[in-house]
Amino acid sequence: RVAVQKTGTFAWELAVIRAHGLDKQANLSVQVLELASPEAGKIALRAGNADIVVTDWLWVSRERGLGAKLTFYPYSSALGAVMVPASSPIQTLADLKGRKLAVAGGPIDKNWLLLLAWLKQGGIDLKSDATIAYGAPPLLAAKTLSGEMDATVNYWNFCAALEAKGFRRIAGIEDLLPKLGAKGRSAMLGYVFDDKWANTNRDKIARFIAMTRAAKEILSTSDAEWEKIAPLTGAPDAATLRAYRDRYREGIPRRPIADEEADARILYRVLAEIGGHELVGPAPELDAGTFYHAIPGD
Amino acid sequence: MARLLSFAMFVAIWWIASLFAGDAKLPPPPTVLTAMIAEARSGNLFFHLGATLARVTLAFTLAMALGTAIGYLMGRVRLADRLGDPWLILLLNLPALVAIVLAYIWAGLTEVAAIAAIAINKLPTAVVTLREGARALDAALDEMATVFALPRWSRFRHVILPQLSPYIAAAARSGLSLVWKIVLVAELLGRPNGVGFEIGVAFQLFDIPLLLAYSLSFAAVVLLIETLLVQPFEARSSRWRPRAA
Amino acid sequence: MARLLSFAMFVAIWWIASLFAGDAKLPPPPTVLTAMIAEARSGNLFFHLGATLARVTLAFTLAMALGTAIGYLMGRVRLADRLGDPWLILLLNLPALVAIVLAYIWAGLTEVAAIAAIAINKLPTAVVTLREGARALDAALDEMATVFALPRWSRFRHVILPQLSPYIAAAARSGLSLVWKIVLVAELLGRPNGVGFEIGVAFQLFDIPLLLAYSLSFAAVVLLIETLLVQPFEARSSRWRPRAA
Amino acid sequence: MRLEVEIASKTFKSAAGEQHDVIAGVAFALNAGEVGVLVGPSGCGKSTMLRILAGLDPDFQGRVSRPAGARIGFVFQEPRLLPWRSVEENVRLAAPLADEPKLSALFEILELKAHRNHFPGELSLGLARRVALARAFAVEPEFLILDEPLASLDAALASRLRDEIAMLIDGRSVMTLLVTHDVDDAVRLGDRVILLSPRPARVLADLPIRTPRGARGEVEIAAIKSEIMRRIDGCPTKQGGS
Amino acid sequence: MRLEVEIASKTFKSAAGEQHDVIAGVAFALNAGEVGVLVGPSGCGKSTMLRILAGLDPDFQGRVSRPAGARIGFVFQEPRLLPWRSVEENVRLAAPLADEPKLSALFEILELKAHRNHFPGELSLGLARRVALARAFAVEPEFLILDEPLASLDAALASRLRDEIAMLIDGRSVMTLLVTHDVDDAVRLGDRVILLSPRPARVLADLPIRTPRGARGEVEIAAIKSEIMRRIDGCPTKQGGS
Ligand SMILES: Nc1ncnc2c1ncn2[C@@H]1O[C@H](COP(=O)(O)OP(=O)(O)OP(=O)(O)O)[C@@H](O)[C@H]1O
Ligand SMILES: Nc1ncnc2c1ncn2[C@@H]1O[C@H](COP(=O)(O)OP(=O)(O)OP(=O)(O)O)[C@@H](O)[C@H]1O
Ligand SMILES: [Mg+2]
Ligand SMILES: [Mg+2]
Repeated sequence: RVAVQKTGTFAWELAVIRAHGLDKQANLSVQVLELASPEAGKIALRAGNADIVVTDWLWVSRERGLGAKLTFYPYSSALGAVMVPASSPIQTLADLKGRKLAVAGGPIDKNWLLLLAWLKQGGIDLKSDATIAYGAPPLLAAKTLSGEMDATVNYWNFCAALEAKGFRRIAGIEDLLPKLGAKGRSAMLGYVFDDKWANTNRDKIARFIAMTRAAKEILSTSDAEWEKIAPLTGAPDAATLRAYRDRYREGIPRRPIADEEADARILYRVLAEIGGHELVGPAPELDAGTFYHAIPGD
Repeated sequence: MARLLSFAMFVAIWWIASLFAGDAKLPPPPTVLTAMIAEARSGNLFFHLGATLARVTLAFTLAMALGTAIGYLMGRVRLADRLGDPWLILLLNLPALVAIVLAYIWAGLTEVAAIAAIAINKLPTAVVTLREGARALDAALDEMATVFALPRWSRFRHVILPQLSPYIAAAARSGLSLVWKIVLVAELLGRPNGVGFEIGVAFQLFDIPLLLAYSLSFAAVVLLIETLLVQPFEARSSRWRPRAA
Repeated sequence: MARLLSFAMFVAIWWIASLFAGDAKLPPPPTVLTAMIAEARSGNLFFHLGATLARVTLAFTLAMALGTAIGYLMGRVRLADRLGDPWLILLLNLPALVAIVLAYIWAGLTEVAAIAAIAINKLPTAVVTLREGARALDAALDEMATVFALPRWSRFRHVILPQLSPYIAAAARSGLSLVWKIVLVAELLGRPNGVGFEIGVAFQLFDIPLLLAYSLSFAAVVLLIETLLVQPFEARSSRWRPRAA
Repeated sequence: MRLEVEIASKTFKSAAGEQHDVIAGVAFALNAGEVGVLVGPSGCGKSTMLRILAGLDPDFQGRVSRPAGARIGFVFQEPRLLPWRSVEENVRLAAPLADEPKLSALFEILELKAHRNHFPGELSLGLARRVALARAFAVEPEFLILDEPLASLDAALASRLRDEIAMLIDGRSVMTLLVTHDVDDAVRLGDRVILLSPRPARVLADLPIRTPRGARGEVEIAAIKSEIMRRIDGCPTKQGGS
Repeated sequence: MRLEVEIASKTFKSAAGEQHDVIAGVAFALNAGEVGVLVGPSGCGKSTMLRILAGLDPDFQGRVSRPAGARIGFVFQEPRLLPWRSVEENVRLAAPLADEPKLSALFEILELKAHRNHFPGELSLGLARRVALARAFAVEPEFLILDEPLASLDAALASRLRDEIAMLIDGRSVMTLLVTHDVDDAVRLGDRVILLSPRPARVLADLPIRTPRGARGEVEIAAIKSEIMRRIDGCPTKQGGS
């Protein structure tokens, strides 16, 4: 049983899986619970209505620290980006100083925190040096589009949509990671499930991961497949769909899980420092059991 | 007649405003109508509207029935009021989000949890309104009913209910609107269908015409119920009132 | 006394329930209290509570004042009722999300937009309640006021207001709760502070104790206002009522 | 069936916090078939006493033994009709057992035939009072309580109704308590006239009238009237005023 | 200052949809300082007429010329007090100009002194009516309308109040309209007695009484009374009943 956000990328993957009968090949019966908001998945997992949801390792580690034994397997390394209108005078991240900046997801959003950490290394404290508007991602995307905001830090799918409308990408958050100590693109999003459930369903999980890999493969090689799932993405035009496709492909995690975990450990420290206790909970370090290691071939 | 006129005025104002504001800020009526028709064609509109209406009906009925009973009790019995009041204020001021999240965590992402959470959100406002109604009951008529030994049911139906009816009407109307606001949150957070679900999707896609199409469809249903059922009934049951100019 | 008892009972039930349900499903009172104290220490609690209270106060006052006036008019003047009714039903059934999103789109991510959106959400429920109140006004007292040529203000204050007061009380209590529910959505969607903002953060982290800490703090503020201000005032102004047993 | 009343005291605490003594010792008894008339100055505590006797106010010092479970017909001082029910419904609700011929007869006597379908708000005060009378009679009461039943009616109608009441009481053994300000009514209807003092109410005199109602001549009536007038000391008779 | 009334017809449409003719042609005039008394059977349309004359009901056929802007004092048939204001506040609200000595005197006359701080719900009906009287007198009306002002009061008090009303009217040139069922009151207070038919109301007789109020002897009063009784045809006098 998996819970997905109806407009999320996971839903796209599942559509491909069904279209190609991958679930039958893997001998899995996938029950999909479609939900309408990102937080709904966490509720579904907590309430026991779903076995697998997609969210980030930050939350998993925090929950482990608080006693809920969840575990994580990489799903996507796609992160947000900083977007400005094409004609904007903003050229580099440092130019964001003194601007009106729309931050999607609020002050504990990982994109935002990573950006802050990066800029801090350059001696800029954006939190006090810019006018910041927190808010819901779609609303802020629209606000940036209408010109009310100078720039936005937003989730990658909204950025892709903006890009298709001619907006300029100042920087992808994933590009900032090396400077923060990570060795590569870290997959912050992943499949999350309960330890106990995982222990009893080892085989099922392995088959599930393999199945989704196959789907990712299809999506990364076949453009025709994108035409088929176009209605799901809500992309109003071909340009947006193309942007979605490219960003999605970039985000497919291809690194060994040990590397991912090592990077996560480093980034966690960075985030813990900047986000503080509120963000990471009682644990200053990434909880040891956060990553799921039982997949053959990692 | 006046209603039709008023409705026409509404559409006109909307249209003109959308011309001034631009499509992006406020889509004009035809755009929204197109979205509505498309959704209706595909059957989506009726499916989601139906799911939401079922939830609304259940939660509303539950909350009104319980709320009326508790509110009456608190209005009549001093002790009940004293004991219940802190709970009432707490419930009144419990954010919808919190109630819904807790309900889902406890009872799972089930229909029962959703309906219970919605009913719990609406309940205290019904209680508060009915409590005022019960406090304002006429003691003289009560004495009359006692002396003439009116049976319990007859007393409720003919002496008490008519006095409470304006309060019930107020609680029902504003309560329906509250239920409707909350069902959307509940559907957003943990139901795989319903208008709230669709509005959530439309919001994620920032599809304003779709957003409006669903919102207005629901309003239209309520408007229909009001015009065809509630208002004729109200007119009948308030015949006794001296007509105002 | 009864209030204290009731409050103690609430905490006890909560505690026992949390023991049964387990920490993850319902944190026990001390955990929430700890979270509350931590937030209070850091000053966050008061900052966000203050921001929200300011918004609530403004939006509430605006909506109540306007709602009372419009509701009174619609209850007294047949034509106003006929013309206004479809608009009222539409507004009543406009989802909070839609109103807030539209307000933010039109007026920008500003304080004004937030307060206007909240007020617009609350307005129709106040109108609906006050309309019932105005319809139930006593014509006999009205005639008395006319014959004795009571000045406008005196008539309003001494003849009309006391008759409307139970309806105003009901509209205010359930209205405050509605405003509070909606301010959270407004803050969640586009304000950089306030309890709703914090609840949004807590929700993203799925930090139930923090969620409850903020919710209960607000409820506590309202409880305090009720106990110290509203209820003594109500007791005074309803002295004339024959006391119930 | 017998009513025994011994109210030692009744006080009200007003909302302003003052204590008001309303009854300061009233004792009397009434047998089935008897009509007791309470006469006393306005505000002396008559209606309060009736409410106690009907069991509506348990908060007093003393003892009242009422016929248990007796059907009560009460004509309150104000009509107390349900504004949202028609005249006919108002009567039928209180007297679900009354049949159509009975109601017709009552409406005929009380001249209410044209108003059956009216709501109370569409009645004159006199009409509303008559509806209250119809309601009390329709229940075929064993204990009839009348608080100024004939006020607000024109002289002709009042006199006709007085005769009707007398007939009704004589026909069946109804225990009746009547409050009136009209000494004439009191003497013509009562078997026992109880005179009350100003607030707090005490019994000034308890005058039995031994001649049966039907047999009282004008001379005897005038004699009892002047006796009553004399007892209400210091009070100029209405006839002698101005 | 003069009141001229010419009501051709007044009909009510009841909620049940029936048409009720209430007034079918009433015309009379009243001069300043005069007391007009309306006498008619219960439900004939008297209160309706008073409401029209006070300007509360514009929906009728005919013409009423009232003194423009005259201060009106109206004692409604029911007290119509504000339940949420004390007795004193009820009076003061209607008569903001009345000063303390004046109010004291009024409360003294009406025996309301002990009840100044009571709420209307704590009054007996007779007391509430007296408050309504106090309110109407406190405004020092130029046009005084009294709808059965002395009902529900005991005989002694009623007779004292009747004298007070007479004094008040004679003292200043108040135009007064009085509705009463008590022929005695009518003859002792009125300058002109207007007898009305049963519903729909027509004027049966318009009897002027030319002797000034103070000078009327008992004999003359009795004569006018029997004249009135005779006019109300078919009506047995109250004295002669049973
Ligand atoms: N709103 C109304 N709708 C229909 N009929 C009405 C309405 N108000 C009064 N009536 C009718 O008008 C008639 C006259 O009423 P009105 O109150 O004037 O009588 P009245 O002469 O004052 O009688 P009373 O002596 O009993 O007070 C009554 O028959 C009553 O039923
Ligand atoms: N709820 C109350 N609180 C305080 N005082 C009250 C209350 N009810 C009645 N009283 C007082 O009790 C006294 C008696 O009232 P009651 O109604 O019994 O008088 P009554 O004899 O029926 O007079 P009337 O002939 O005017 O009807 C009055 O002085 C009144 O002010
Ligand atoms: Mg009384
Ligand atoms: Mg009348």
